[in-house]
Amino acid sequence: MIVKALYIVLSVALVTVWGLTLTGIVRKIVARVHGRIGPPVWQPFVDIIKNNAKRTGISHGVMFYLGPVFRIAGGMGTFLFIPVLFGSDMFSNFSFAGDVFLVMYFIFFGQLGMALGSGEGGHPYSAIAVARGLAQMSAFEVPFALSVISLAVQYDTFSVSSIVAAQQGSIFSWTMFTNPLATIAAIIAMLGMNMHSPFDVVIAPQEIPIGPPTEYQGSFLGMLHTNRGIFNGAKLILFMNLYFGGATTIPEMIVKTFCIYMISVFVGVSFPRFRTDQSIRFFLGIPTLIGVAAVILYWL
Amino acid sequence: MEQINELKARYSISDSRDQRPDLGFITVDPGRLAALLAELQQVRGYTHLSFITAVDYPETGTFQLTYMVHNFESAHSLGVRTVISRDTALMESVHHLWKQAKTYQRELKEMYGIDFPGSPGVDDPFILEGWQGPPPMRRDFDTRAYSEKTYFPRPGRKTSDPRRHMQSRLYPDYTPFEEET
Amino acid sequence: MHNKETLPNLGLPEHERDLFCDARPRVSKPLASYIEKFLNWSRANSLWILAYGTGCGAIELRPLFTARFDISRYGMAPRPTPRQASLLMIGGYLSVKTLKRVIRSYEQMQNPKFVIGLGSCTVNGGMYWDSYNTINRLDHYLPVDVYITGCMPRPEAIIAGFEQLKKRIKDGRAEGANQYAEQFDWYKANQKKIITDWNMPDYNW
Amino acid sequence: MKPYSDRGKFPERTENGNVIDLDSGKFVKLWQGPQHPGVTGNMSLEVIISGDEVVDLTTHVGYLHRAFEKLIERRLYIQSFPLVCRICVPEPDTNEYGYAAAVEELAGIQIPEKAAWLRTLTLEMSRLTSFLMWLGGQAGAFGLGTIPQWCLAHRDYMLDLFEELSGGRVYHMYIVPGGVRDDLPRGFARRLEDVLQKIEQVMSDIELALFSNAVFKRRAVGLGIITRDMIDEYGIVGPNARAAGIARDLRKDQPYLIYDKLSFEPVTADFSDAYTRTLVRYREMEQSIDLIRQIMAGIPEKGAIHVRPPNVLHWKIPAGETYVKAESTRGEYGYYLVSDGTAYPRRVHVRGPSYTHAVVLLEHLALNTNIADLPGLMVSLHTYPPEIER
Repeated sequence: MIVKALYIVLSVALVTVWGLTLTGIVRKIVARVHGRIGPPVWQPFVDIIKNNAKRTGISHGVMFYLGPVFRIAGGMGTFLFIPVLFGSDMFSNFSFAGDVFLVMYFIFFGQLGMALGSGEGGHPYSAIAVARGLAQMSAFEVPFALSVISLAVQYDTFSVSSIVAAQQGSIFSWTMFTNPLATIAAIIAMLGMNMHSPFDVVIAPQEIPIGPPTEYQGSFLGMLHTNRGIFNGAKLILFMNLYFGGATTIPEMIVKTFCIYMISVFVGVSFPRFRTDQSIRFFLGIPTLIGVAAVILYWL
Repeated sequence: MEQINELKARYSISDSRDQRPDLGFITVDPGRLAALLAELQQVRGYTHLSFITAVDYPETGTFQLTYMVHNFESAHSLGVRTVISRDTALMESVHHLWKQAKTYQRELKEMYGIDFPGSPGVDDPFILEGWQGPPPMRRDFDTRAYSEKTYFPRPGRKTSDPRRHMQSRLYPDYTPFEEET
Repeated sequence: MHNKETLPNLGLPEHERDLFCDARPRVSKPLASYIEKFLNWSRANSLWILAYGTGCGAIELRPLFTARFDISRYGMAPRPTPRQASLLMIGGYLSVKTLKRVIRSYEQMQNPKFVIGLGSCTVNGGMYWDSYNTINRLDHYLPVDVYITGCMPRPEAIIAGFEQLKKRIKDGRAEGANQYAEQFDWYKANQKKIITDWNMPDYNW
Repeated sequence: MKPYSDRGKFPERTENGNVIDLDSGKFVKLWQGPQHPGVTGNMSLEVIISGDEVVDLTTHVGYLHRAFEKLIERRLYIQSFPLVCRICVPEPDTNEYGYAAAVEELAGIQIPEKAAWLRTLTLEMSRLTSFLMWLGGQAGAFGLGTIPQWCLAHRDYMLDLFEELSGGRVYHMYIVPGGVRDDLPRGFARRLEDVLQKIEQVMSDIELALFSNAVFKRRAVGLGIITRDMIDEYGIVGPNARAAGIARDLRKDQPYLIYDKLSFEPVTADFSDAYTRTLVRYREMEQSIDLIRQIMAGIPEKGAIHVRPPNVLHWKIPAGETYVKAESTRGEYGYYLVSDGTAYPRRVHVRGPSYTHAVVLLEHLALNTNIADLPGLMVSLHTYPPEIER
């Protein structure tokens, strides 16, 4: 039991550091696209230290405190039920049969908690952003859920570990090749999930400055930033497990999650953002149809 | 400009002058101004209002209002001037002719204290906020004295009138000349 | 009714007074020196600038944020909300109307916070020294850490100013927020002298 | 989308706007700005929204009021030159030209041929500079962060040229009464051509990345439509009007300086929405590059660049009044100068196109738009607050 707890701590530390480093690397890459040098790779860590070093902070009530807590709980929850490395006892976390559903629930849990917390912040921009975020979230959940259902039908299991196990062998047994339609639907949903353009209207700094966390400062913000590392890492690992054959070693995990994240980043730097209504129409259009097709194809 | 000559008698235009081939100025009674502008806009093709502004003449106790209208067909601008009294600064509003006129009138009310009854929102503060002094663009308002009294001037700033400065540099023994204004 | 600890908030209407905080700003003591040194290092290397272009100085901030001068190299980034920002750049002259908003933005920032005055007009009024609507000395209204002179200061000068500010932060001298709390009454009196329609709380947290 | 006045839950529009009951819980009042990254310059919008839809908008200006017109009345004619260029920061040369030309007209000074060419050159260069920044802003307002970076970096090359020409990056004070301050530096033409080629290159990238971008089209097409009958009613000028198909360009209609010797046609389109306005301004950038090349080809090699005005410290301008206008990036930009025969101007009024674009026009166009489109709409009108309040 104690060994398991130590393993969990180790694996959370790994994903936090990797998630934040990935953020730093991405900033650097985006800066290169812009023609800039960009911030140092370790900048996210400095930012977190700086935010926690603020001497004063203001609160707007209990829910305001709990918002970041929910958020980080959502991030941790997502992460803790995903096996990071296939076949590794150390990085298997709490994976069990049926964890796909728990993970999907946790992905949205954090956002709901954040919605309550930032709503109590009382800033009108937070409220607008929360409305936008929840609307957009329920839209991109549809293709993602359809895609996961298609996988469940395909592999006849609800366990991430089993899905990964079924993809072992050659590269052509990855879901990416065995079920391309589900993969496409999920990747499009991931664009929405990662909040890069064109689906970043929730945090659009030109319209509603920074969105839900408008009122959060100091250590609250530090917590949200830490969560960004964990949650990003967790989501990417989930996608890697479900569609890209999982990973058996840490370097493989790093390379795969990096490549998956790059899809979001490259789409992000080359598109402006959709309005909320436009992005909802987008998600409920072709991606949903692709998802439905993926489900039907494997049902038959 | 022959168009203007037709209007001369009807609107008792007292003074008309060509500054450039594409720019003329006319002066009209305040009472006839709105009617003249309406005719210029709707019949004579002066459809574009460039600006409305005021010039302060405290010596004669008057404001000169200038309405610059432009005719795109003949590429001719016409400055329609009118003179109103400084004490009872009142003028007819032309916000029904051009949408942007109400903004200019709001500014004139705030900066010169010229009232345009009926103009929408003319009493709302436009640029200044919490201003308690006289209308600041009037010439008898001394901005420098106000600034020095209010805004903690940093000591050590040397301000020299350029003419006095050059004079003291070039002709140190010369007695300063009288201030020309 | 009010004692030394609370603020009267006389500018607010009676029924709104209990909606707003009436606490005075507090002085936050720095921690033990070695911890503070580390924290100051992190503060100096992660300066988030409040994206409030208050004057024509804002025009030179854009080349700074973008590819030509790229201050993100130094860990700086624009931040759209005052809650999260730590550096307020005053981009030149401040009209009375803007000063009111600037004070509000400044007070919403969290300690430690820094102020850079950009351009000669923040130092002594500069070109607008005799204008009835622009302030002459910024340091009478807000604690200024670094002044960068020029009209406009070049981006290189602004980067040099940032370096100066970083040095001050690392040395532990950039305690503007504490100074503001200590001399709160003096700053408030100066602010209220020119903002005659004070219709906000005396201190906006 | 149905106009809100047709919907049952909203009261009828009245003469003085809409009756909006903020206590009904159906509306939210938002302040956008002045501390808001999406608002151009330092101004603020008082927005009332219902859901995501703007039902009322009021513009508040005055945050940048420095009382230029008052200060100019206190300065000698020559002392005002450093002041006027600060009215419009991205494009100061139009101000310098307008003021200088007004002073020269009243004083009866004819500027030499070469000075006119050099003035036109700086005007076109500053037009290109200003448009580059604007194009970045337009893309940035819709969330495409890459293009502002490219645009601003290339704008800086132009600023380097300005620095070489005049010594100042942002404020040039190159145009002075009687001509211009200095001749072109040696090798300037070659360096200018290099920069123009760089800008052309980045512009072709931008054309690909922006104008054929599906998301940008979805956002910008149909946003903030200006119809033809609004043009005179609201006093719309410049690219905003030209995008609606009205070929009004002061450089063509009332040629000043040497614009009559250059060959160009006003850029027009037939439907003024945010997308077309972007396109029109993009074409005007190309036109500007072309004009700069024409000027560099035609500029006289030799000749005076400056006629000496009388001692500027005792310079009394004969009484009179005039209005000089020039086509800035936003449209008609003019200086109305009244002289009473003394050494100080009696009155200078600055007419900036944003005076109408950012106040009455924006207030009208913003109705029934989505709150997310507001920054994009505002940038697409190319508003610039300092010329409203001066």
